[in-house]
Amino acid sequence: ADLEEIQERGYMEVATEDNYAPFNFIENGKAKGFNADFEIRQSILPWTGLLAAVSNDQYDMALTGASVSDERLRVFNYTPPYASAQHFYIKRAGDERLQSVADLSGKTLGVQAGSVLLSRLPELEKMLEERGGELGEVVEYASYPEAFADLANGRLDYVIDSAVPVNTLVASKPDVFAKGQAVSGAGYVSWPIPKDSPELLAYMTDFLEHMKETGRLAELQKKWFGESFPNLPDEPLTSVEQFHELAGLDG
Amino acid sequence: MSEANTSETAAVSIRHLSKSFDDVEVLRDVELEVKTGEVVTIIGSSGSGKSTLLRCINWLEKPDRGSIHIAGQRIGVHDDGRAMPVRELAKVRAKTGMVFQGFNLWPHLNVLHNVTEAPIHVQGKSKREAEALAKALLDKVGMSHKHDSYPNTLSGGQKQRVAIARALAMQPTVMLFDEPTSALDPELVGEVLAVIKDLSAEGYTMVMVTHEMAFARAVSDQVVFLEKGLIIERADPETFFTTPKTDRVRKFLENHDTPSPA
Amino acid sequence: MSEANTSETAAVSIRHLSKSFDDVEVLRDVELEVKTGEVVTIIGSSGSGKSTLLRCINWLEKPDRGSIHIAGQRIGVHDDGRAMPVRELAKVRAKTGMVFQGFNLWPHLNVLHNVTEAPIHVQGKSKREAEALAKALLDKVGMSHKHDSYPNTLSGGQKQRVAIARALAMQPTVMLFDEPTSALDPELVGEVLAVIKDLSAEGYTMVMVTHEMAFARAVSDQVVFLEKGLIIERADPETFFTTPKTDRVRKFLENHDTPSPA
Amino acid sequence: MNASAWQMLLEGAWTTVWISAVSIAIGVLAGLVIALIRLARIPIVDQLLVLYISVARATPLVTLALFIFLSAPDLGLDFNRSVAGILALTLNTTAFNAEIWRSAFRNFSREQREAAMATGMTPWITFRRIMLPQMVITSLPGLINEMSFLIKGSPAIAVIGIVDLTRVTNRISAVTYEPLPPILVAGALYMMVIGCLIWLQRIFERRANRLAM
Amino acid sequence: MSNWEILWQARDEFLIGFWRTLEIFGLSIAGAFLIGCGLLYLLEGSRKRLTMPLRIFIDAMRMLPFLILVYLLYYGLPSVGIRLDAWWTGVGALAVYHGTYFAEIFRSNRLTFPPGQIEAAKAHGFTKSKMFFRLILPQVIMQTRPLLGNQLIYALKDTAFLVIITVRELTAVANSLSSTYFIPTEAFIVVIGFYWALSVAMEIIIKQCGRFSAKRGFDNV
Ligand SMILES: Nc1ncnc2c1ncn2[C@@H]1O[C@H](COP(=O)(O)OP(=O)(O)OP(=O)(O)O)[C@@H](O)[C@H]1O
Ligand SMILES: Nc1ncnc2c1ncn2[C@@H]1O[C@H](COP(=O)(O)OP(=O)(O)OP(=O)(O)O)[C@@H](O)[C@H]1O
Ligand SMILES: [Mg+2]
Ligand SMILES: [Mg+2]
Repeated sequence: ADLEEIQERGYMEVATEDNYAPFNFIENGKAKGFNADFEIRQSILPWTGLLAAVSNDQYDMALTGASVSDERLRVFNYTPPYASAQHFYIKRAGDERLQSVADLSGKTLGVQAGSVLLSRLPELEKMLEERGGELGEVVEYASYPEAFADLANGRLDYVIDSAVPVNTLVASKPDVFAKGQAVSGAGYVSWPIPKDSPELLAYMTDFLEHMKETGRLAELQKKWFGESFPNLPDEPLTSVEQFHELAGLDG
Repeated sequence: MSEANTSETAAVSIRHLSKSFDDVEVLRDVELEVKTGEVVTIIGSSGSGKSTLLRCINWLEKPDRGSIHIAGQRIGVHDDGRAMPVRELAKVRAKTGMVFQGFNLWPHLNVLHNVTEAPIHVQGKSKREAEALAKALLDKVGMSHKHDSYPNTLSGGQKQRVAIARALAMQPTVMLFDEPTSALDPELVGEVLAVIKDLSAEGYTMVMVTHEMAFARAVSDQVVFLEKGLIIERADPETFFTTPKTDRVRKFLENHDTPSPA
Repeated sequence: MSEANTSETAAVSIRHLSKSFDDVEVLRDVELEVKTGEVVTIIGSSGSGKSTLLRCINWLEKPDRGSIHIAGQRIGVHDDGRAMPVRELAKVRAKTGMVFQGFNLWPHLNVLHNVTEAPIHVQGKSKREAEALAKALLDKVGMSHKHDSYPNTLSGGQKQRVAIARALAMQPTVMLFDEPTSALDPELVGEVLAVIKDLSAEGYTMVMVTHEMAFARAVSDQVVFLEKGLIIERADPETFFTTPKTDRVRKFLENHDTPSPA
Repeated sequence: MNASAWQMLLEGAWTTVWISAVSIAIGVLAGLVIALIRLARIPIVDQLLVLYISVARATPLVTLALFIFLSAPDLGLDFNRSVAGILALTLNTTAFNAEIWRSAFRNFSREQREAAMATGMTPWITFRRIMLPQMVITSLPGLINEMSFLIKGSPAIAVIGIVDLTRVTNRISAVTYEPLPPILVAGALYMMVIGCLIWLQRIFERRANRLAM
Repeated sequence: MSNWEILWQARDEFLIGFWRTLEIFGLSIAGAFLIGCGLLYLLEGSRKRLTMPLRIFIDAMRMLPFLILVYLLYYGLPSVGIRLDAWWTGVGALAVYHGTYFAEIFRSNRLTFPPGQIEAAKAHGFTKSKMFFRLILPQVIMQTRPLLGNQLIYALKDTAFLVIITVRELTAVANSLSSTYFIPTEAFIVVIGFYWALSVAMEIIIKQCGRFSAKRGFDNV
């Protein structure tokens, strides 16, 4: 629904997740995380159905750590990014075989099914080919906790996830996991809003602008992501071309 | 209407009854009149249509042609050819009590409730009244000591006696028995026949299919012989068993009196 | 060992047989000797232990005491008291052919396969051999035209005749019949009794429980009367049926010759 | 796992239980009604029901739940997610239950029904007093089996955001990165709930002996 | 590009997913059937010492959700040093899980088996195994046909849970397509179509088998 309707209703219905730390998760029974500090009526949905539900107008927007991708831009506009989604690999702590991206050649990789990370694997593939290697077997998981479990027990050699969750994971289990190097170009995390709500997009863009100016955004980023991302674009993302240009894709 | 007149005096009056299954005529133009208090036995070889005739009487089987009156009231269809609505049919049916070869007690109810079920839920009797009647009837068939047993714990003869009490509990105009003893062990046959004999002595109107010739001879007022759906002989038992008119009956009786190897 | 000697000549030799169910003694010290070619009929009232005795002979029921030899070979236990291993027991059992009251045909096999099943899978006969034998036996019982029908399409009399052929197919030393006709309609009894009569004429050894007195009289060489697990009378049929020694048998025969209401 | 994790697990178990219970209750009754309607063999209606039963049985629950939740607005319906979840479970279980009831109808002894008619019972009284009490006992093993499948399949409704027992384990492991302990606890809780059903079935099995004549 | 066009372009993935579902389903129900028969044989006339643990095992399986069983096998066993391959874990778990269900279905039917037939077999000198394989098993299978049909449908639907252990079967393909392009409605309509076709095929086969047993009077349908 567009802004007018929302104002009439008096509240905004947003969809959010419950198991994607540190963007959204449940701790001690309460919704926590970066996004939860806004006061908005929210519904928690699993990732599988979340974007679909927003695209079907079940919700006004997805208040979640959604990475920007070509496919999603088909249906959604994005507010200006609030976090980087550059992709990193994670390995077992103490796995000496993996020192750099080149060592990933031929190793088994775990990634979430249907995620942006999967769709940007060609970048890693290119990097490996440039170094004379090749992409190993790719195993797709329904969600990340299982992928991490398999990394820990040795079924996988590495898992790819975006910067923010990687930081959180490694911080909470430093003796099990270790952060590797970047395996993609720039990426962004922001909130998707259906393409048929341009006014809502403008409204949310203003809102984020305001947050940035007051320094509140940086505060929240620091609190939840461990770093503030000062170099993110300021305009909303509305087309594939714009995204590619910003992220330096298409070389 | 002469038809209505005769049936008013009779407990059961069957006219021009015909019935086919898949083009096979099982009953052909059967006529039978059972007076109040009379015991009629139907005999005949297997497949001759005895069960079908009995089941037509209470409309478990729908005849193709003909009419059946029970205590003067027509069953199944109205005189103008309209089919009877189910409620009305159920009411006429309740005037007949049927006892089956396989007992067909309701296994989820105990003996007492098997007997009171229909009086309470069909006739709308009070529970107390129905139970008093049921106990009296169970006493009559010698089963009152088993009133709270479930059917699966009874012997065949006991089951059949409960089934008789159940049919009697509706206080029917006429009792119908379809080979009530043929599923019983030889030694249990006696107890059931004794109960039926008592009923005949008390003046109940009964129509019975049986293979027990000696018994048929002892209790019947009228014996009817069915062959391929036709009544080929009817007589009082004395005449029937001693001087049958047709060869067919003579042969049948020979086979049945002393079962012997072919 | 006199015991072994006598049993060698007899088809079945039963010595000091006793059997209890839950402290009730159902068979007490029963002795019975069946010579080759002999027909022995066991009669008695319901619950007297007839079926139990028959079922002990092929060890479907395990007796508490006593011994049973079939064609000279002991069944169930070895002489030194060791229980027989199942495979060996199955071999001795195969020397008896049993026909049950309820037919117990195997419903998933057609008539021919019911008869060939045991010869092929127990005796290890070739399929061709077993089928030739089966066809001959089905012919003998008048069922060869139905060889590819399934049991559910047969009448009771036909089922029982197939069951007899099935038992004969094992070419047993002795045939055991447990009330083979009591589950049949009166009109089907004849055809089964005719088959059994033929078998007796051909010299088969048979032990039979039956309620058909006239038949027992016609085919038996020896009649045995059981009462509460005891053999209280045994004689040739002529003597047994005309001049019974005990009152009990006399009363029993009166009840059974003409079934009448109690 | 800390105390709050346990509390979340118990709350999840409660959600699973009440949503399943409501769906089971509706599904058993609706199945019976459908079985009854199918007995009447009303032309088109019968074919439609056959189609429904066949499709509903084959459709995985996840698919059905998402489908209902996402397409409800298109149809102008406004479901809250519990209703959508219950609807998905009910649509699925009703189809199975309808088949169970129908086979109970078809296997019901014709003789007993005739005995009832012969005493003058109308078809409705016969159904209510004679058939239904026995059908409940004979179909119970099948119905309980289906109930246990419903409970076991209920994690599927998490996809529309219902926080059931399985979803809670995901939530816990997303923070602890240790999926195993909550899964073990959840497994035990499921076994307890379904164990109760199986125990119930055993009790009824004893009563069923009475019907074996 | 319309949603349907996206799906059409992904048709190869769908077919591969469908084929994998078929493979898993076929192998695992064949296994489940054998396990069911095996359990029935072990339960047949054995001593309590053997039947008790078997009954407990069967009941435990019936109480445990399949999803959790798979999860424990795949993610739980590595913690005790056993690492199974995803595909075989899936097939094995399905086979054992539904095998116990088959066993339970067979067992409850076996309880109502007419004792007379067993006696007749004994009287004809059958040994236990001959009796089981020639007489009991064929009849038990014919009589439980409708229940087995239901169980097959449950098993088919359980294959979808294998997504969780990274088996790329039909549902996994649809999930991944729908979360990449968020076109759940269309993707799932296709999936429902595939599953439905499979279960209709099964229903038809089961019905055909019904003729076989109806001839023997096992079925009054
Ligand atoms: N529902 C039915 N459908 C088709 N044919 C039937 C049906 N009921 C009975 N028949 C046929 O009608 C004929 C008469 O059957 P009926 O049961 O009346 O015989 P019966 O005289 O009672 O025989 P029995 O002494 O064996 O009980 C038989 O040939 C039978 O096969
Ligand atoms: N398996 C059993 N367990 C307990 N008691 C039994 C068992 N089998 C038979 N009996 C009892 O043993 C007695 C003899 O039974 P049996 O079947 O040998 O009698 P029968 O002479 O064959 O009677 P009928 O003519 O009724 O067949 C009966 O009292 C019966 O209740
Ligand atoms: Mg009849
Ligand atoms: Mg007996």
